[in-house]
Amino acid sequence: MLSILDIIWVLVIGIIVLGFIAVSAMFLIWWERKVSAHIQSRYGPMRVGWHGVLQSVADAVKLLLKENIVPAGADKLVWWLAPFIVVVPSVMAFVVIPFGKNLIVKDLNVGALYLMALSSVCVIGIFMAGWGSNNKYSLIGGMRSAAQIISYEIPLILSMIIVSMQASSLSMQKIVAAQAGYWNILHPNMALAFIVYIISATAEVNRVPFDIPEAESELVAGFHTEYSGMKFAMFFIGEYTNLFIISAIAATLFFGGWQGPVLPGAVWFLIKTYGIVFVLMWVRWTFPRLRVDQLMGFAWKVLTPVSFFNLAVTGWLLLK
Amino acid sequence: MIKLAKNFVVGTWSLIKGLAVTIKYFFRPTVTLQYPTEKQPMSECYRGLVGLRPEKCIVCYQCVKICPTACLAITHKQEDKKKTLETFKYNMELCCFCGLCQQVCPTSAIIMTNIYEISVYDRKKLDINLLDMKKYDEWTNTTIK
Amino acid sequence: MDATQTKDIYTEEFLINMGPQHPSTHGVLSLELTLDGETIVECTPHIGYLHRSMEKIAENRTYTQFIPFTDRLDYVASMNNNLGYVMVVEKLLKLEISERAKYIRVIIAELNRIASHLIAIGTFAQDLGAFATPLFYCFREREKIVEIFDQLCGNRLTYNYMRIGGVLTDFSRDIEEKIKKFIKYMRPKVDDYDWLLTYNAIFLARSKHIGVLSKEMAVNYSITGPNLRASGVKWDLRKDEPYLAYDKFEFDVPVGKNGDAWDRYKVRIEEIRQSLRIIEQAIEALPQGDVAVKVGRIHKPSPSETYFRTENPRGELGFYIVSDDSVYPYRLKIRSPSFSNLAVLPELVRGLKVADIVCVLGSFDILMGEIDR
Amino acid sequence: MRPDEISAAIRAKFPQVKEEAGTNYIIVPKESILEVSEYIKNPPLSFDNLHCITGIDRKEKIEVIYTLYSIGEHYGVTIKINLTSEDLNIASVSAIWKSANWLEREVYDLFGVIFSGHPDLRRILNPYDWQGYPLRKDYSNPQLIAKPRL
Repeated sequence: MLSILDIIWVLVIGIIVLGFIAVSAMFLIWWERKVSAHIQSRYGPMRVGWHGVLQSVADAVKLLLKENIVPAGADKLVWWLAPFIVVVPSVMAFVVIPFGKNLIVKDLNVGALYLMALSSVCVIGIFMAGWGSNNKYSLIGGMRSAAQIISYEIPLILSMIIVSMQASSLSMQKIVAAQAGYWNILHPNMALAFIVYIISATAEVNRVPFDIPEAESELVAGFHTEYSGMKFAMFFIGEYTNLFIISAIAATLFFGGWQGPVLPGAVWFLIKTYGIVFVLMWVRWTFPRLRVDQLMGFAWKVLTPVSFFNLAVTGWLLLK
Repeated sequence: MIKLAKNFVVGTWSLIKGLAVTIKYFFRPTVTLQYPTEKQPMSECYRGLVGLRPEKCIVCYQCVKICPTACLAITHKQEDKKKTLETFKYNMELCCFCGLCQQVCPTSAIIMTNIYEISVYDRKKLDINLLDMKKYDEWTNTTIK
Repeated sequence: MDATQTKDIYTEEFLINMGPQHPSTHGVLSLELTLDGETIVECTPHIGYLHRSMEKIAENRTYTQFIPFTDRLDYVASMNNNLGYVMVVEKLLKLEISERAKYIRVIIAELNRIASHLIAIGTFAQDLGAFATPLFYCFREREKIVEIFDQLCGNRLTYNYMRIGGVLTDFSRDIEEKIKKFIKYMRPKVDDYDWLLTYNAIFLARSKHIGVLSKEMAVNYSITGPNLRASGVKWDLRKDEPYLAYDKFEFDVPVGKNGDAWDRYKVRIEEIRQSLRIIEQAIEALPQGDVAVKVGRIHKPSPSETYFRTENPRGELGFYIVSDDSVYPYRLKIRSPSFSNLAVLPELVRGLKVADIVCVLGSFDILMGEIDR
Repeated sequence: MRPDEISAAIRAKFPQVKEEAGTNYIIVPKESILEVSEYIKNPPLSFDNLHCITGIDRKEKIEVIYTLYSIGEHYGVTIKINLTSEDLNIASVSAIWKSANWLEREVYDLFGVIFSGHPDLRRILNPYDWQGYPLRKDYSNPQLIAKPRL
């Protein structure tokens, strides 16, 4: 039986998590704009607040006030549901992310598995958006996204499994605890797993060089071409929340999570996560995009064999 | 197999080189200007809107004849031998800022000002009489502070 | 769906309209694509959205009045258009210009060639998905050139600098210094592009062996400029039919091997280096003298017709000019390079992916202002 | 080869071809454009590059001018064809030089010269439903801006 206290507890946690997501997504949007601007010898947002920190807030207000345009001939239900299906899994993923020693919503004993399951739900939303828009560019974008995410799921999961094998647990806190003093990234096989993970995760969240579902120069904006106002903002928030999550998972699985000297755990965790986010942004603003067939070829011909090989080696190392 | 390994190494190295270039510029100072507050200095011979010094005009119609887009139109009063300007219409909607009128003017009555912020809400504002140069003050005031 | 369709797999070709408003059609080009999945079956370009009938306008303007209009043909390389036009009029009038004016024209034309190639490289990288970064770098470098032009003639895009019989203004000491400084500034930047793009593994994977244009096909389609040279034809008007003072400078004509998108890009990078060499030599050897021959503003050539072509950044820009007894040209035909370069597109992209059509189009560096005229 | 030698070589092969007085332009009767093109495309002359096709409205006639170059041999030739305004049909050379495809479409669009045998003769610069041929001298449109006064 749920007591009143439990319900209040759930509500408080929910508000904290949602608040954190909103703030973090806005911060990441601003930060990405700043990083890209400085890479390109520009200033980026400078007007709203100190160096434009409140720019994302202004944009959010603008998007909230915008008219919501439904394209003629759209599949209404699918079209309306799509942004929620993109956002909700990324919010749900926060449940198992350990921010500190006791700073975790719920340390599920299937934590890693739960994350793997959630990461593939997002594709349904993107495909729904592509289909529901009744736009050919969106449809191509949705199709590409489905193909891409299904391909990259396999190396992603395999590289996460390697970490679980090492820690002999799927629980995120136990994985962190297993890295006490010696981070996973320092093992050669784990380093390889990290590289595979970060590449597939970049593909999973549709970022350059794997941003073919929304390929700006080919498909205008891909699956979210027809979205405007708050629906577009939800795709945006979903994208940046996912970016945070994949970096957080990488920090947890390979960089020792919240562990670190002197500073409190949460601070270490955020430093590591934002460090990885910065690398992803740096990569995004440097490289061109791959083509669809090259992308699939890379997943199936390179990443999947490499992760299977890595899995076998890790198993052998553990049994030895 | 060796070739494949070599390709892999070369490819990875090329990607790292690309990253090196972008991070190099990340720490370099920026080159852009904060436009409405900071403005680029215009060169001395900048060709902005056409301006007129009516006291110098001798009504020779050279500028009207040379204008490729026919954006200038003059009417004058003839008082025995002396011509005086009546109107000097300038349609900046048509003007292509080529500077030919300034070049042909024998008395330098026509000048190219350095006003370049010329967007307006009303098209009629673009067709003006240059004898009333005070209009230009309005243009310079419309910029965002 | 009836039974027969569910039994056999029923597929249908897919028609999409790319443009006239699309991020990577470089203006208002409209491509009607028939797709089979993501593979292009048929591509039909529709042009003319920017048609201003420049040739009709030319018939209603005097020879001097038309110079500003040539700025609007290829608005990325206005100086080169100005040059092509005034050279054909000078040929018609049999006018000889001073040595200093020739050198100044060479320097200006080469500077603008660099500016134009920078935009070509930047937008090509943008088309391949290197989002904005190379483009911004290119614009940063282009800005230096534009500043020089601004100081020289007072405008930043449509210069109207060349005059029949010379140029508008002479170089000041300051401008000479600026150009020399620019050469020093530009050289390491081109190496940066090599690091960032040219040999980048992803860039190579995207552009190598895409849109291969063979030598014979390129000549047959009358492709000119860097696109022709990328196919391995060593043909550059500056070398083969030297005009102005080009025969006095030492420079190489870069050629490609395969004629693919990467070669077209690479030729442009190399041409920037060669242009810098030409400018360096020209500014050192700049002779003294007048910059303009005194001619009237209204020209009245004897009835004749003439054709002249110059090497523009995008290819060979030709003017066929027919004069009669009046002060207006009787007919002015503009042979624009991009027009011919675009004509080959449908043949090249057949069988490629949607992502590749953007790559091929970007590598050709077309400009709609010049195609539609 | 100098321009006069090229002209002489072509005239030796085709007696119906004439040379324009004062220039080295070659005037080809419109019936023989295809055979002349076929001949000059291949060696020994090898004009492999059809650079430009120009139309000129001379009021009583329409001239079509082909500007040709040889990339390998570094020379060029200009061929002129005179069409009377009653009969504006001419054989298309787009099978010989591919570049003729769009260039001929342009001349068709602006002058109304009909290139028979062209694979895809549509308007190119003007909208597909445009009336009239804008570069003809008798073309008039109320939207045209008048000549500037001199």
